[in-house]
Amino acid sequence: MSRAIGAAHGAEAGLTIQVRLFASLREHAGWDARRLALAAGTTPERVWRELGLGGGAIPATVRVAVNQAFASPHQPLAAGDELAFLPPISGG
Amino acid sequence: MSRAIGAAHGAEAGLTIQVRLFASLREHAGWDARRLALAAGTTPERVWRELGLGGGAIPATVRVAVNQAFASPHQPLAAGDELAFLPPISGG
Amino acid sequence: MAEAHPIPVEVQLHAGPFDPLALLAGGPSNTRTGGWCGALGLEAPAAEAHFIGRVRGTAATGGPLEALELEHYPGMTERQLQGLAQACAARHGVAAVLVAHRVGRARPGEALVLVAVAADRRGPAQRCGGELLEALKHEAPFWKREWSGGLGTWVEGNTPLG
Amino acid sequence: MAEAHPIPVEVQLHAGPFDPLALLAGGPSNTRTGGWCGALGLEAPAAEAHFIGRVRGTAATGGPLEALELEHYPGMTERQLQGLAQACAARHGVAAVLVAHRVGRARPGEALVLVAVAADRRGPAQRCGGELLEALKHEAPFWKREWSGGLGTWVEGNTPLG
Repeated sequence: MSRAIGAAHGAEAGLTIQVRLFASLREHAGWDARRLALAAGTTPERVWRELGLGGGAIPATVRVAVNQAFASPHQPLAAGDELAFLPPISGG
Repeated sequence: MSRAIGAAHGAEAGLTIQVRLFASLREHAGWDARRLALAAGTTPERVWRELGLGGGAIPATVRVAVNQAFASPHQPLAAGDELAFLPPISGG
Repeated sequence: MAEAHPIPVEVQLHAGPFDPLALLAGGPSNTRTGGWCGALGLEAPAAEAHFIGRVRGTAATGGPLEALELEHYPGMTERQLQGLAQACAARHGVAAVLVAHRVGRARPGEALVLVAVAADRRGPAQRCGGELLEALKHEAPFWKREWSGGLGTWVEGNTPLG
Repeated sequence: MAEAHPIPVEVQLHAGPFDPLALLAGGPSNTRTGGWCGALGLEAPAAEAHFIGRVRGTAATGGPLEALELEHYPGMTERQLQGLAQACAARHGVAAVLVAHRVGRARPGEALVLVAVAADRRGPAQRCGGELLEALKHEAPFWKREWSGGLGTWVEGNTPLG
Protein backbone atom coordinates (compact mmCIF):
# COMPACT_ATOMS: atom_id res chain seq x y z
CA MET A 1 0.00 0.00 0.00
CA SER A 2 1.95 2.95 1.36
CA ARG A 3 5.55 2.74 0.25
CA ALA A 4 7.89 3.44 3.16
CA ILE A 5 10.65 4.75 0.97
CA GLY A 6 10.71 7.56 -1.53
CA ALA A 7 13.39 9.49 -3.31
CA ALA A 8 15.01 11.84 -0.81
CA HIS A 9 14.07 14.92 -2.74
CA GLY A 10 10.43 13.90 -3.11
CA ALA A 11 9.45 13.13 0.52
CA GLU A 12 8.40 15.14 3.53
CA ALA A 13 11.24 17.13 5.06
CA GLY A 14 12.76 15.71 8.23
CA LEU A 15 12.56 11.98 7.50
CA THR A 16 15.59 11.65 5.33
CA ILE A 17 18.18 9.10 6.38
CA GLN A 18 21.47 7.84 5.03
CA VAL A 19 21.94 4.12 4.26
CA ARG A 20 25.40 2.58 4.08
CA LEU A 21 26.54 -0.84 2.97
CA PHE A 22 29.90 -2.49 3.57
CA ALA A 23 32.09 -5.22 2.15
CA SER A 24 30.16 -8.08 0.47
CA LEU A 25 26.80 -6.32 0.93
CA ARG A 26 28.14 -3.23 -0.83
CA GLU A 27 29.45 -5.29 -3.70
CA HIS A 28 26.29 -7.34 -4.13
CA ALA A 29 24.12 -4.20 -4.12
CA GLY A 30 26.46 -2.22 -6.33
CA TRP A 31 26.34 0.93 -4.15
CA ASP A 32 27.81 2.03 -0.85
CA ALA A 33 25.66 4.95 0.34
CA ARG A 34 22.22 6.34 -0.41
CA ARG A 35 20.04 9.09 0.96
CA LEU A 36 16.44 7.97 1.43
CA ALA A 37 13.21 9.67 2.48
CA LEU A 38 11.09 7.46 4.72
CA ALA A 39 7.58 7.31 6.13
CA ALA A 40 7.51 7.86 9.89
CA GLY A 41 8.10 4.70 11.94
CA THR A 42 10.06 2.88 9.25
CA THR A 43 12.46 0.27 10.69
CA PRO A 44 15.82 -1.03 9.39
CA GLU A 45 14.09 -4.33 8.63
CA ARG A 46 11.60 -2.51 6.36
CA VAL A 47 14.38 -0.53 4.66
CA TRP A 48 16.20 -3.78 3.91
CA ARG A 49 13.09 -5.28 2.30
CA GLU A 50 12.16 -2.18 0.36
CA LEU A 51 15.69 -1.79 -1.00
CA GLY A 52 15.62 -5.44 -2.07
CA LEU A 53 18.93 -6.16 -0.41
CA GLY A 54 18.30 -9.89 -0.56
CA GLY A 55 16.60 -12.80 1.15
CA GLY A 56 13.44 -10.95 2.15
CA ALA A 57 14.15 -10.26 5.85
CA ILE A 58 17.59 -9.25 7.09
CA PRO A 59 19.68 -12.44 7.25
CA ALA A 60 20.74 -13.58 10.72
CA THR A 61 24.38 -12.94 9.85
CA VAL A 62 23.82 -9.28 8.97
CA ARG A 63 23.93 -6.73 11.78
CA VAL A 64 22.32 -3.31 11.88
CA ALA A 65 23.98 -0.10 13.05
CA VAL A 66 22.17 3.20 13.56
CA ASN A 67 24.33 6.29 13.99
CA GLN A 68 27.43 4.09 14.23
CA ALA A 69 26.21 1.92 17.09
CA PHE A 70 24.69 -1.57 16.88
CA ALA A 71 20.89 -1.35 16.88
CA SER A 72 17.78 -3.48 16.60
CA PRO A 73 16.39 -4.15 13.12
CA HIS A 74 13.00 -3.20 14.57
CA GLN A 75 13.91 0.21 16.01
CA PRO A 76 11.98 3.02 14.25
CA LEU A 77 14.36 5.33 12.44
CA ALA A 78 14.54 9.07 13.05
CA ALA A 79 15.28 11.93 10.71
CA GLY A 80 18.95 12.27 9.97
CA ASP A 81 19.83 8.75 11.10
CA GLU A 82 22.75 6.94 9.51
CA LEU A 83 21.65 3.34 8.98
CA ALA A 84 24.24 0.71 8.08
CA PHE A 85 23.96 -2.98 7.24
CA LEU A 86 27.05 -4.92 8.31
CA PRO A 87 27.96 -8.33 6.89
CA PRO A 88 29.75 -10.81 9.22
CA ILE A 89 32.64 -9.10 10.97
CA SER A 90 36.13 -10.55 10.55
CA GLY A 91 38.63 -8.30 12.27
CA GLY A 92 41.82 -8.83 14.22
CA MET B 1 75.37 -45.99 65.58
CA SER B 2 77.06 -45.53 62.20
CA ARG B 3 77.19 -41.86 61.27
CA ALA B 4 76.12 -41.35 57.66
CA ILE B 5 78.32 -38.35 57.19
CA GLY B 6 82.04 -37.92 57.62
CA ALA B 7 84.54 -35.33 56.61
CA ALA B 8 85.18 -35.71 52.88
CA HIS B 9 88.84 -36.47 53.31
CA GLY B 10 88.30 -39.14 55.96
CA ALA B 11 85.70 -41.39 54.29
CA GLU B 12 85.83 -44.23 51.77
CA ALA B 13 86.61 -43.04 48.25
CA GLY B 14 83.66 -42.75 45.83
CA LEU B 15 80.91 -41.60 48.18
CA THR B 16 81.72 -37.94 48.29
CA ILE B 17 78.93 -35.56 47.37
CA GLN B 18 78.52 -31.80 47.19
CA VAL B 19 75.76 -30.08 49.22
CA ARG B 20 74.46 -26.64 48.24
CA LEU B 21 72.13 -24.26 50.02
CA PHE B 22 70.34 -21.24 48.58
CA ALA B 23 68.72 -18.00 49.70
CA SER B 24 67.23 -18.13 53.22
CA LEU B 25 68.55 -21.68 53.86
CA ARG B 26 72.07 -20.55 52.99
CA GLU B 27 71.82 -17.58 55.30
CA HIS B 28 70.39 -19.54 58.21
CA ALA B 29 73.07 -22.20 57.89
CA GLY B 30 75.89 -19.74 57.33
CA TRP B 31 77.39 -21.65 54.40
CA ASP B 32 76.55 -22.21 50.76
CA ALA B 33 78.45 -25.33 49.69
CA ARG B 34 80.12 -28.30 51.38
CA ARG B 35 81.75 -31.51 50.28
CA LEU B 36 80.65 -34.50 52.36
CA ALA B 37 81.59 -38.16 52.51
CA LEU B 38 78.59 -40.40 53.01
CA ALA B 39 77.80 -43.99 53.92
CA ALA B 40 76.26 -45.89 51.00
CA GLY B 41 72.51 -45.51 50.73
CA THR B 42 72.32 -42.12 52.45
CA THR B 43 69.31 -40.05 51.37
CA PRO B 44 68.81 -36.25 51.13
CA GLU B 45 66.47 -36.52 54.13
CA ARG B 46 69.25 -38.08 56.18
CA VAL B 47 71.79 -35.47 55.04
CA TRP B 48 69.38 -32.72 56.12
CA ARG B 49 69.04 -34.25 59.60
CA GLU B 50 72.72 -34.95 60.03
CA LEU B 51 73.69 -31.45 58.98
CA GLY B 52 71.17 -30.06 61.48
CA LEU B 53 69.59 -27.83 58.87
CA GLY B 54 66.54 -27.30 61.03
CA GLY B 55 63.18 -28.75 62.01
CA GLY B 56 64.30 -32.38 62.10
CA ALA B 57 62.91 -33.65 58.78
CA ILE B 58 63.02 -31.54 55.62
CA PRO B 59 60.18 -28.98 55.90
CA ALA B 60 57.34 -29.38 53.38
CA THR B 61 58.28 -26.02 51.80
CA VAL B 62 61.86 -27.09 51.04
CA ARG B 63 62.55 -28.94 47.81
CA VAL B 64 65.41 -31.27 47.00
CA ALA B 65 67.47 -31.24 43.82
CA VAL B 66 70.03 -33.87 42.88
CA ASN B 67 72.38 -33.05 40.01
CA GLN B 68 70.33 -29.94 39.24
CA ALA B 69 66.99 -31.71 38.83
CA PHE B 70 64.18 -31.98 41.38
CA ALA B 71 64.46 -35.27 43.27
CA SER B 72 62.87 -37.23 46.08
CA PRO B 73 64.19 -36.67 49.61
CA HIS B 74 64.30 -40.45 49.91
CA GLN B 75 66.38 -41.22 46.84
CA PRO B 76 69.75 -42.80 47.81
CA LEU B 77 72.63 -40.57 46.79
CA ALA B 78 75.47 -41.69 44.53
CA ALA B 79 79.11 -40.73 44.50
CA GLY B 80 79.69 -37.33 42.92
CA ASP B 81 76.09 -36.21 43.31
CA GLU B 82 75.35 -32.52 43.74
CA LEU B 83 72.60 -32.27 46.37
CA ALA B 84 70.78 -28.97 46.87
CA PHE B 85 68.12 -27.84 49.30
CA LEU B 86 65.83 -25.19 47.82
CA PRO B 87 63.66 -22.86 49.91
CA PRO B 88 60.30 -21.74 48.44
CA ILE B 89 60.74 -20.53 44.88
CA SER B 90 59.69 -16.99 43.99
CA GLY B 91 60.64 -16.25 40.40
CA GLY B 92 59.06 -14.30 37.59
CA MET C 1 32.34 -0.55 40.56
CA ALA C 2 32.59 3.08 39.47
CA GLU C 3 35.98 4.15 38.16
CA ALA C 4 37.07 7.41 39.75
CA HIS C 5 39.59 8.00 36.97
CA PRO C 6 38.97 6.99 33.37
CA ILE C 7 41.43 4.33 32.28
CA PRO C 8 43.73 5.57 29.52
CA VAL C 9 42.93 3.76 26.28
CA GLU C 10 44.66 4.50 23.00
CA VAL C 11 43.11 3.28 19.72
CA GLN C 12 44.91 3.58 16.41
CA LEU C 13 43.94 2.62 12.85
CA HIS C 14 46.85 2.39 10.42
CA ALA C 15 46.25 2.72 6.68
CA GLY C 16 49.79 1.49 5.97
CA PRO C 17 52.22 -0.98 7.54
CA PHE C 18 52.95 -0.39 11.23
CA ASP C 19 55.67 -1.77 13.47
CA PRO C 20 54.15 -3.18 16.69
CA LEU C 21 57.41 -2.97 18.61
CA ALA C 22 57.87 0.66 17.61
CA LEU C 23 54.37 1.43 18.91
CA LEU C 24 55.16 -0.41 22.15
CA ALA C 25 58.36 1.59 22.43
CA GLY C 26 56.23 4.75 22.31
CA GLY C 27 56.45 5.64 18.64
CA PRO C 28 59.24 7.39 16.76
CA SER C 29 58.17 10.85 17.90
CA ASN C 30 58.06 9.95 21.57
CA THR C 31 60.96 11.43 23.47
CA ARG C 32 59.93 9.82 26.75
CA THR C 33 61.42 6.58 27.92
CA GLY C 34 58.23 5.05 29.26
CA GLY C 35 57.13 3.48 25.98
CA TRP C 36 53.43 3.33 25.13
CA CYS C 37 52.52 3.33 28.84
CA GLY C 38 54.63 6.38 29.47
CA ALA C 39 52.80 8.15 26.65
CA LEU C 40 49.58 7.33 28.53
CA GLY C 41 50.98 8.70 31.79
CA LEU C 42 51.98 5.39 33.35
CA GLU C 43 55.59 4.43 34.06
CA ALA C 44 56.93 0.87 34.14
CA PRO C 45 53.82 -1.19 34.98
CA ALA C 46 54.42 -4.36 37.03
CA ALA C 47 52.64 -6.47 34.40
CA GLU C 48 52.27 -5.99 30.68
CA ALA C 49 50.68 -8.36 28.16
CA HIS C 50 50.88 -7.95 24.38
CA PHE C 51 49.37 -9.73 21.43
CA ILE C 52 50.43 -9.25 17.82
CA GLY C 53 48.51 -10.75 14.90
CA ARG C 54 49.98 -10.80 11.40
CA VAL C 55 48.75 -11.58 7.89
CA ARG C 56 49.20 -15.26 7.02
CA GLY C 57 50.88 -16.40 3.83
CA THR C 58 48.06 -18.75 2.87
CA ALA C 59 44.45 -18.06 1.90
CA ALA C 60 41.50 -20.06 3.25
CA THR C 61 41.45 -21.88 -0.09
CA GLY C 62 44.95 -23.14 0.64
CA GLY C 63 46.54 -21.08 -2.14
CA PRO C 64 49.21 -18.47 -1.58
CA LEU C 65 47.79 -15.19 -0.28
CA GLU C 66 48.80 -12.15 -2.28
CA ALA C 67 47.20 -9.58 -0.03
CA LEU C 68 44.62 -9.15 2.69
CA GLU C 69 42.28 -6.21 2.23
CA LEU C 70 40.80 -4.74 5.39
CA GLU C 71 37.66 -2.67 5.09
CA HIS C 72 36.26 -0.79 8.08
CA TYR C 73 33.46 1.63 8.93
CA PRO C 74 35.23 4.95 9.57
CA GLY C 75 33.93 6.46 12.77
CA MET C 76 32.05 3.43 14.06
CA THR C 77 35.14 1.21 14.06
CA GLU C 78 37.13 3.65 16.21
CA ARG C 79 34.17 4.18 18.55
CA GLN C 80 33.61 0.47 18.95
CA LEU C 81 37.29 -0.18 19.63
CA GLN C 82 37.32 2.58 22.26
CA GLY C 83 34.15 1.28 23.89
CA LEU C 84 35.28 -2.37 23.89
CA ALA C 85 38.69 -1.44 25.30
CA GLN C 86 37.22 0.83 27.99
CA ALA C 87 34.72 -1.81 29.08
CA CYS C 88 37.33 -4.57 29.14
CA ALA C 89 39.83 -2.37 31.00
CA ALA C 90 37.25 -1.43 33.65
CA ARG C 91 36.05 -5.06 34.01
CA HIS C 92 39.59 -6.26 34.75
CA GLY C 93 40.80 -3.19 36.62
CA VAL C 94 43.85 -2.68 34.43
CA ALA C 95 45.92 0.51 34.16
CA ALA C 96 46.14 1.20 30.41
CA VAL C 97 45.28 -0.32 27.01
CA LEU C 98 46.67 0.20 23.52
CA VAL C 99 44.91 -1.19 20.43
CA ALA C 100 46.33 -0.75 16.94
CA HIS C 101 44.64 -2.24 13.88
CA ARG C 102 45.58 -2.23 10.22
CA VAL C 103 43.17 -1.12 7.50
CA GLY C 104 43.57 -1.18 3.73
CA ARG C 105 45.61 -3.63 1.69
CA ALA C 106 48.14 -5.60 3.76
CA ARG C 107 50.74 -8.10 2.62
CA PRO C 108 51.64 -11.46 4.24
CA GLY C 109 53.78 -10.99 7.33
CA GLU C 110 52.55 -7.44 8.00
CA ALA C 111 51.00 -6.68 11.38
CA LEU C 112 47.19 -6.73 11.49
CA VAL C 113 46.52 -6.06 15.14
CA LEU C 114 48.34 -5.15 18.33
CA VAL C 115 46.69 -5.31 21.76
CA ALA C 116 48.77 -4.20 24.76
CA VAL C 117 47.55 -4.09 28.36
CA ALA C 118 49.36 -2.71 31.42
CA ALA C 119 48.25 -3.70 34.92
CA ASP C 120 49.43 -4.17 38.45
CA ARG C 121 49.01 -7.98 38.25
CA ARG C 122 49.74 -10.52 35.54
CA GLY C 123 46.28 -12.15 35.65
CA PRO C 124 44.26 -9.04 34.74
CA ALA C 125 46.82 -8.00 32.10
CA GLN C 126 46.62 -11.39 30.37
CA ARG C 127 42.88 -11.86 30.72
CA CYS C 128 42.03 -8.34 29.55
CA GLY C 129 44.31 -8.76 26.53
CA GLY C 130 42.76 -12.08 25.58
CA GLU C 131 39.17 -10.94 26.03
CA LEU C 132 39.69 -7.69 24.17
CA LEU C 133 41.19 -9.55 21.24
CA GLU C 134 38.12 -11.82 21.03
CA ALA C 135 35.77 -8.86 21.49
CA LEU C 136 37.30 -6.80 18.70
CA LYS C 137 37.18 -9.76 16.33
CA HIS C 138 33.44 -10.03 16.80
CA GLU C 139 32.27 -6.55 17.75
CA ALA C 140 34.43 -4.07 15.83
CA PRO C 141 33.39 -3.52 12.19
CA PHE C 142 36.24 -4.87 10.10
CA TRP C 143 35.90 -7.01 7.01
CA LYS C 144 38.69 -9.01 5.42
CA ARG C 145 39.02 -9.91 1.77
CA GLU C 146 41.69 -12.40 0.78
CA TRP C 147 43.36 -11.90 -2.58
CA SER C 148 44.73 -15.11 -4.06
CA GLY C 149 45.29 -15.98 -7.71
CA GLY C 150 43.98 -12.52 -8.60
CA LEU C 151 40.57 -13.25 -7.02
CA GLY C 152 39.22 -11.53 -3.93
CA THR C 153 37.13 -13.52 -1.43
CA TRP C 154 35.39 -11.99 1.57
CA VAL C 155 36.20 -13.81 4.80
CA GLU C 156 33.00 -14.69 6.64
CA GLY C 157 33.96 -15.11 10.27
CA ASN C 158 37.25 -15.35 12.10
CA THR C 159 40.11 -17.77 12.32
CA PRO C 160 39.34 -20.19 15.16
CA LEU C 161 41.01 -19.38 18.45
CA GLY C 162 42.79 -22.74 18.02
CA MET D 1 52.21 -36.47 19.89
CA ALA D 2 55.89 -36.74 18.91
CA GLU D 3 57.46 -33.56 17.57
CA ALA D 4 59.38 -34.24 14.40
CA HIS D 5 61.33 -31.01 14.78
CA PRO D 6 62.43 -29.64 18.15
CA ILE D 7 60.71 -26.34 18.87
CA PRO D 8 63.18 -23.46 19.04
CA VAL D 9 63.38 -22.18 22.61
CA GLU D 10 65.71 -19.39 23.71
CA VAL D 11 66.44 -18.91 27.43
CA GLN D 12 68.41 -15.93 28.72
CA LEU D 13 69.50 -14.89 32.21
CA HIS D 14 70.52 -11.25 32.53
CA ALA D 15 72.80 -10.16 35.37
CA GLY D 16 72.06 -6.49 34.59
CA PRO D 17 69.10 -4.48 33.30
CA PHE D 18 67.63 -5.71 30.01
CA ASP D 19 65.23 -4.04 27.59
CA PRO D 20 62.36 -6.43 26.74
CA LEU D 21 61.46 -4.59 23.54
CA ALA D 22 65.06 -4.69 22.37
CA LEU D 23 65.09 -8.47 22.93
CA LEU D 24 61.81 -8.81 21.04
CA ALA D 25 63.31 -6.74 18.22
CA GLY D 26 66.08 -9.32 18.00
CA GLY D 27 68.78 -7.71 20.12
CA PRO D 28 71.20 -4.93 19.22
CA SER D 29 73.58 -7.26 17.40
CA ASN D 30 70.89 -8.80 15.22
CA THR D 31 71.06 -7.58 11.66
CA ARG D 32 67.99 -9.58 10.59
CA THR D 33 64.58 -8.00 10.43
CA GLY D 34 62.63 -10.93 11.83
CA GLY D 35 63.07 -9.93 15.48
CA TRP D 36 63.43 -12.64 18.12
CA CYS D 37 61.49 -15.10 15.93
CA GLY D 38 63.73 -14.40 12.98
CA ALA D 39 66.73 -15.15 15.16
CA LEU D 40 65.08 -18.53 15.88
CA GLY D 41 64.51 -19.19 12.18
CA LEU D 42 60.85 -18.18 12.03
CA GLU D 43 59.61 -15.17 10.06
CA ALA D 44 56.51 -13.12 10.92
CA PRO D 45 54.38 -15.59 12.91
CA ALA D 46 50.60 -15.18 12.56
CA ALA D 47 50.23 -14.92 16.36
CA GLU D 48 52.63 -13.66 18.99
CA ALA D 49 51.96 -13.24 22.73
CA HIS D 50 54.30 -11.44 25.14
CA PHE D 51 54.38 -10.90 28.85
CA ILE D 52 56.69 -8.48 30.67
CA GLY D 53 56.99 -8.40 34.45
CA ARG D 54 58.77 -5.53 36.20
CA VAL D 55 59.98 -4.78 39.73
CA ARG D 56 57.30 -3.01 41.79
CA GLY D 57 58.01 0.17 43.73
CA THR D 58 56.56 -1.17 46.97
CA ALA D 59 57.72 -3.98 49.26
CA ALA D 60 55.36 -6.58 50.75
CA THR D 61 55.58 -4.62 54.00
CA GLY D 62 54.07 -1.62 52.20
CA GLY D 63 57.24 0.44 52.44
CA PRO D 64 59.13 1.77 49.42
CA LEU D 65 61.24 -0.90 47.74
CA GLU D 66 64.86 0.06 47.25
CA ALA D 67 65.89 -3.01 45.30
CA LEU D 68 64.86 -6.56 44.53
CA GLU D 69 67.65 -9.11 44.73
CA LEU D 70 67.24 -12.21 42.57
CA GLU D 71 69.22 -15.28 43.50
CA HIS D 72 69.27 -18.34 41.24
CA TYR D 73 70.91 -21.75 40.97
CA PRO D 74 73.37 -21.40 38.09
CA GLY D 75 72.99 -24.37 35.79
CA MET D 76 69.77 -25.74 37.24
CA THR D 77 67.82 -22.54 36.63
CA GLU D 78 68.71 -22.47 32.94
CA ARG D 79 67.98 -26.20 32.58
CA GLN D 80 64.63 -25.89 34.29
CA LEU D 81 63.64 -22.90 32.15
CA GLN D 82 64.60 -24.79 29.01
CA GLY D 83 62.70 -27.89 30.10
CA LEU D 84 59.59 -25.97 31.16
CA ALA D 85 59.56 -23.96 27.93
CA GLN D 86 60.09 -27.03 25.75
CA ALA D 87 57.33 -28.96 27.49
CA CYS D 88 54.90 -26.04 27.34
CA ALA D 89 55.74 -25.35 23.68
CA ALA D 90 55.18 -29.00 22.72
CA ARG D 91 51.93 -29.22 24.73
CA HIS D 92 50.46 -26.23 22.89
CA GLY D 93 52.06 -26.86 19.52
CA VAL D 94 53.60 -23.40 19.25
CA ALA D 95 56.40 -22.37 16.90
CA ALA D 96 58.97 -20.65 19.15
CA VAL D 97 59.49 -19.43 22.72
CA LEU D 98 61.75 -16.80 24.25
CA VAL D 99 62.24 -16.51 28.03
CA ALA D 100 64.45 -13.83 29.58
CA HIS D 101 64.82 -13.47 33.35
CA ARG D 102 66.76 -11.02 35.46
CA VAL D 103 69.17 -12.13 38.17
CA GLY D 104 71.11 -10.04 40.67
CA ARG D 105 70.05 -6.73 42.18
CA ALA D 106 67.24 -5.00 40.27
CA ARG D 107 65.67 -1.59 40.86
CA PRO D 108 61.96 -0.67 40.76
CA GLY D 109 60.68 -0.39 37.21
CA GLU D 110 63.36 -2.69 35.76
CA ALA D 111 62.25 -5.75 33.81
CA LEU D 112 62.22 -9.03 35.75
CA VAL D 113 60.86 -11.45 33.19
CA LEU D 114 59.91 -11.60 29.53
CA VAL D 115 58.00 -14.52 28.02
CA ALA D 116 57.31 -14.42 24.27
CA VAL D 117 55.52 -17.13 22.28
CA ALA D 118 55.05 -17.35 18.52
CA ALA D 119 52.39 -19.62 17.04
CA ASP D 120 50.10 -20.11 14.10
CA ARG D 121 46.98 -19.36 16.20
CA ARG D 122 46.25 -16.83 18.92
CA GLY D 123 44.87 -19.38 21.41
CA PRO D 124 48.03 -21.51 21.71
CA ALA D 125 50.26 -18.42 21.78
CA GLN D 126 48.31 -16.89 24.67
CA ARG D 127 47.78 -20.11 26.61
CA CYS D 128 51.39 -21.23 26.28
CA GLY D 129 52.60 -17.81 27.43
CA GLY D 130 50.31 -17.79 30.46
CA GLU D 131 51.10 -21.35 31.50
CA LEU D 132 54.83 -20.94 31.05
CA LEU D 133 54.78 -17.82 33.24
CA GLU D 134 53.02 -19.74 36.03
CA ALA D 135 55.33 -22.71 35.59
CA LEU D 136 58.53 -20.70 35.84
CA LYS D 137 57.28 -18.93 38.96
CA HIS D 138 56.87 -22.26 40.71
CA GLU D 139 59.34 -24.61 39.05
CA ALA D 140 62.42 -22.57 38.16
CA PRO D 141 64.83 -21.94 41.05
CA PHE D 142 64.71 -18.20 41.66
CA TRP D 143 64.56 -16.50 45.04
CA LYS D 144 63.64 -12.90 45.62
CA ARG D 145 64.81 -10.71 48.46
CA GLU D 146 63.17 -7.33 48.92
CA TRP D 147 65.34 -4.50 50.22
CA SER D 148 63.36 -1.81 52.01
CA GLY D 149 64.55 0.55 54.73
CA GLY D 150 67.97 -1.06 54.50
CA LEU D 151 66.59 -4.49 55.48
CA GLY D 152 66.45 -7.52 53.19
CA THR D 153 63.48 -9.90 53.41
CA TRP D 154 63.22 -13.13 51.48
CA VAL D 155 59.96 -13.45 49.57
CA GLU D 156 58.31 -16.78 50.33
CA GLY D 157 56.00 -17.52 47.44
CA ASN D 158 54.77 -15.49 44.50
CA THR D 159 52.55 -12.50 43.92
CA PRO D 160 49.02 -13.81 43.41
CA LEU D 161 47.93 -14.12 39.79
CA GLY D 162 45.30 -11.49 40.69
